[in-house]
Amino acid sequence: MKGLFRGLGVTLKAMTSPKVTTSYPDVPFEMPDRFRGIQHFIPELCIVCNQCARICPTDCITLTGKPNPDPEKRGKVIDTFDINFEICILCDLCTEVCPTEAIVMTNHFELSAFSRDDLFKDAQWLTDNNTLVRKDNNNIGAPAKGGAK
Amino acid sequence: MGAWLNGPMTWGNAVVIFLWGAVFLMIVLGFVTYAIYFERKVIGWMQFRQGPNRVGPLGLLQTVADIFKLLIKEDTIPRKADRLLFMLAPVLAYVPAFSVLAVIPYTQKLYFADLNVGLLYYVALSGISTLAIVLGGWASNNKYALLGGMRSAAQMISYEVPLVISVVGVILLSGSLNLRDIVEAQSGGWFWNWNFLPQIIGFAVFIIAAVSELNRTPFDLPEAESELVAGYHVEYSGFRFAFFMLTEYVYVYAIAALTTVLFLGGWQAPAPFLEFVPGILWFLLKFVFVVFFLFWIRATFPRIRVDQLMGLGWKVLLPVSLLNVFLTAVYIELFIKG
Amino acid sequence: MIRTEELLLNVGPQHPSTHGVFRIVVKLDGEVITEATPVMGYLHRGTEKLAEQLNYTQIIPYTDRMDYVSAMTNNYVLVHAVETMMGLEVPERAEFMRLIVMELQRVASHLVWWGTYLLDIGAMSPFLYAFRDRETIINLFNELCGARLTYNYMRVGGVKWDAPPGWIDKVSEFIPYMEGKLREYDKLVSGNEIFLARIKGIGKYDAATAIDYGLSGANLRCTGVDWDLRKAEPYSLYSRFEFDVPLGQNGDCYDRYRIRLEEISQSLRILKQAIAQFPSGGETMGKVPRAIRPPAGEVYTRIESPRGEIGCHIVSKGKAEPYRLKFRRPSFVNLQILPKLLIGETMTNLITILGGVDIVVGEVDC
Amino acid sequence: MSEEEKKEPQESGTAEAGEQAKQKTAEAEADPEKAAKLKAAAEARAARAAAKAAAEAAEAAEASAPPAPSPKQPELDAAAALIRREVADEALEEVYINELNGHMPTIIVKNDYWRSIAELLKIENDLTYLRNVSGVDYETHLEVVYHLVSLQSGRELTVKVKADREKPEVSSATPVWATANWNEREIYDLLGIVFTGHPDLRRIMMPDDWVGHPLRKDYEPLDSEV
Repeated sequence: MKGLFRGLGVTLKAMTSPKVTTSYPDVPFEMPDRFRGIQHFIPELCIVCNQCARICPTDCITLTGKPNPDPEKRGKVIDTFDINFEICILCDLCTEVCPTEAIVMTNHFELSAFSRDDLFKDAQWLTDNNTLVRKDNNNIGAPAKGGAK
Repeated sequence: MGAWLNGPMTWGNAVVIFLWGAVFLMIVLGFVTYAIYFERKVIGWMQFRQGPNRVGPLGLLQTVADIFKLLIKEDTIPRKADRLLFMLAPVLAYVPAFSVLAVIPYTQKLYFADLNVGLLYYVALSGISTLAIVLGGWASNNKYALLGGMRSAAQMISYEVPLVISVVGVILLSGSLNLRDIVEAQSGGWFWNWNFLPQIIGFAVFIIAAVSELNRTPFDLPEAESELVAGYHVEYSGFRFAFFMLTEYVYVYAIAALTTVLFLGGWQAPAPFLEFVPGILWFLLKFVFVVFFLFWIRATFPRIRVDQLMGLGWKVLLPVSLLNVFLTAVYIELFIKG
Repeated sequence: MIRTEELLLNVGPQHPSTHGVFRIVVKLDGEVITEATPVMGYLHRGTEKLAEQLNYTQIIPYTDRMDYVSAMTNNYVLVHAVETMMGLEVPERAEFMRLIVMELQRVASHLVWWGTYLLDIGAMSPFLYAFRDRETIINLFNELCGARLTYNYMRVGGVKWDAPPGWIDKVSEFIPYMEGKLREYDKLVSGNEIFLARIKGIGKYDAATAIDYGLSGANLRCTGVDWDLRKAEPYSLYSRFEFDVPLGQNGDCYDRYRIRLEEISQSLRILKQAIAQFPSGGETMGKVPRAIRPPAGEVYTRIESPRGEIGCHIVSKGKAEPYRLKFRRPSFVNLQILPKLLIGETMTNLITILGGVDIVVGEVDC
Repeated sequence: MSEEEKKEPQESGTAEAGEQAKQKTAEAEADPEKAAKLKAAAEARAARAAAKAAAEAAEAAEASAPPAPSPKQPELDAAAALIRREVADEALEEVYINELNGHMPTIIVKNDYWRSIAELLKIENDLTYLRNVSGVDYETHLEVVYHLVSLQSGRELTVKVKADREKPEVSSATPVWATANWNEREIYDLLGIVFTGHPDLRRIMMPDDWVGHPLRKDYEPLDSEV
């Protein structure tokens, strides 16, 4: 019988102790800086090297580049950049291999939508998602600066 | 209340009594709603969380919302179910639960029925609910419900017996089955001449058997979520399911009131100098304490296994309650009659 | 003579206490089980087939989703396999980070098991207590690698992130807090006579059957067999820390329960020593060739996950993708003893034994 | 040359092209600086070439010297000798040490002797713990790999059994180690290797009416879009 009463004592003490639950929908749940939320895309930095599309385990990034409009610069500029958030698992490999940190994670994680095609985010939407951007981006997978040896 | 009952049964009296009945039904429904809310809050606090606080101020309308949801929800009847029995089971469960409350005296003057076989009436009627649970389990044509129904039949029967015998000690002491007389017998100022001290064994057996009678943890075998998914009311939905929940909580009301009356001295004050406080407040205080104790157990204890349940019922509680009756008889013979 | 007929009952795949999408078809005679055949494959995502087209960095997020309750140990077994194949040298600091993170993961995984096991047996509160304490560990992981459950934290040759400032102190603060909470759990439940009556002497088997059925983890050690890969075949830095391996005597649910709780305090002990010897400097990523191509050949590495021995068998043909990748999943192997244990048990014991084996269906179906 | 390498030079080409373009515009005042940069690049290239040459020389030397005998070699020879003596001389197809895996002793056995070898290993060498069974599809043939370990001595052994692709047939190890039961059922389900003597060989992962064995290399997926 002693074990039963000791158990009752613990729950009674718990009744008066401070609560631990958060009221999430009313009070926003703030995530630490390194949290892997929805990506934020910066078109100017992108050099269309296709690394992110190739490293993505679920192939959910589709991007197309177009030749650079002003004549004297060479290389490509990004034209369309889409992430299909139906299958994106937010694994942060794309930001890891991006040499110019054109794609960065933010702290947002609310992704629920009423229809599937809302989850197909285009470059414009990703660029606007610029609040709570992650600062401590460590892209160890990217080739060292100044081109690969 | 007594005047109308003893008076001639004219049409006027009948309407008044019916109205009193309706008012009491409202009070009981009010109790049930706020017992569910209070239970969820208390168990929440014991688990470091808030408990319902979104619907209405402080979550007070939470249970009202639940009941409203159950009302407007479509209550389906499984195609192959036995329609008549399926519909009869919830009614058969709720009617005895509510009719049993007629017998409980609240204060000297406030009581509904003054039966001289009050306790016997209570025990007899509460047996019918077991029937309803088995009926519900069988009629919903679902394996899990059948298993739940079987288990609850075994549990109820094996705990009805020690419940009744543990109360025999109290009857011997107070000399009558009428609940008002039992409370009268416990008067005498101090709380130690309430029944729970001289009848401590009977009180312990009564509490255990009562918790098992209510199908509450640690004896909630019939609707054991983890094994039988939801026990006998797995196929019920909508208002029929509400009836089963109503039955459970009306029985919590009945058992708590019965414990207060039988063992904790009804409206008696614990000490003579506290006599000025009206009886109804003491009744409510003890009543709320017993209800809180039931919620407290539910938050802490795991579930007992079926065979252990049977073993405890027959091999432990029954002999102990018989011993208690024997001891009370010896005590009365030696000290009071001698 | 009354002709009784056996009742065929489907426990699962959608059932509150089968820890995921797992189904047991049970033949019942009254309440006694005469025959139990588990049915699985509802959560089979074909990770091994997918892995054949992904290079090693891309497989790591898939390993998180196998045993989703202890993702770190899955990451480690894959990364460890590739490192042994390529003979890579992992820097000291990265190895320390891996060890701290794996031991924290063991504590978190055992807490999930403890909470759900008590819930299966009927007590509602312990589940909330366990998840309240696990939340501190989850927040630590969230600060470290940005996710609460699927960490994707380890890379071939090291770890992705170094500990943020102040993280190590938070871990060392967590240890005494958790030890206090363990005592509270004991007071709440371990002495509870109803609980002890529910798990003592249930699901018993002896050492020979355990070895024959290839059980591992607490399921093996509860029969007294001293086989913990951290001690028997030390990997990472486990040989530097001293901790003891709890053993049971009679191989029933109660021993498994006690061993897992004891393992939590042992993990806390390892964490204390690891933080004491934590190197101040050093980088977290070893020298890794640009494209990871393990030499042609075959390797089988295994580590001690909270559920038992998790192994990773890689056959490589020198290309960036594995030719064949097979995971030895402890939950899948530990589950084989279930049908044998369930004969003659009642329905309620089925849930107690299944909870005692501690399976995660994501790992069973892989 | 895999697609990646083709990618890099072209990509580093663009990065270098970017640099040269910058240099061209800053041509006028940066003459000495450009010369210095060219000289530095030349030196770096020379240093790299020298390092590569030295590495090749070291490798050549090491390959020619006989590989040091692995610590587990005597263990392997003892096991092989035991099997040749007890079971049959030609039972073992191949016996070698797998250096990659911490010098794991590995033997490849013929299928018809496999059951007796299994019983022998379990009793004589005390290899009571079958730790892992994996099926591998080598396109030319199928193969089942058994990893064994002895809990007392900690000694390990890997046993491989080959089976041809059309009618894969391997005698089951379930009577010897009960843990092989589900592992072999999974291999049967995903690779299609029939295990003779297995108590109930049914599919374990796939639905029972599934056609084909998904882990085979030549298995075309149901919906090709995956």
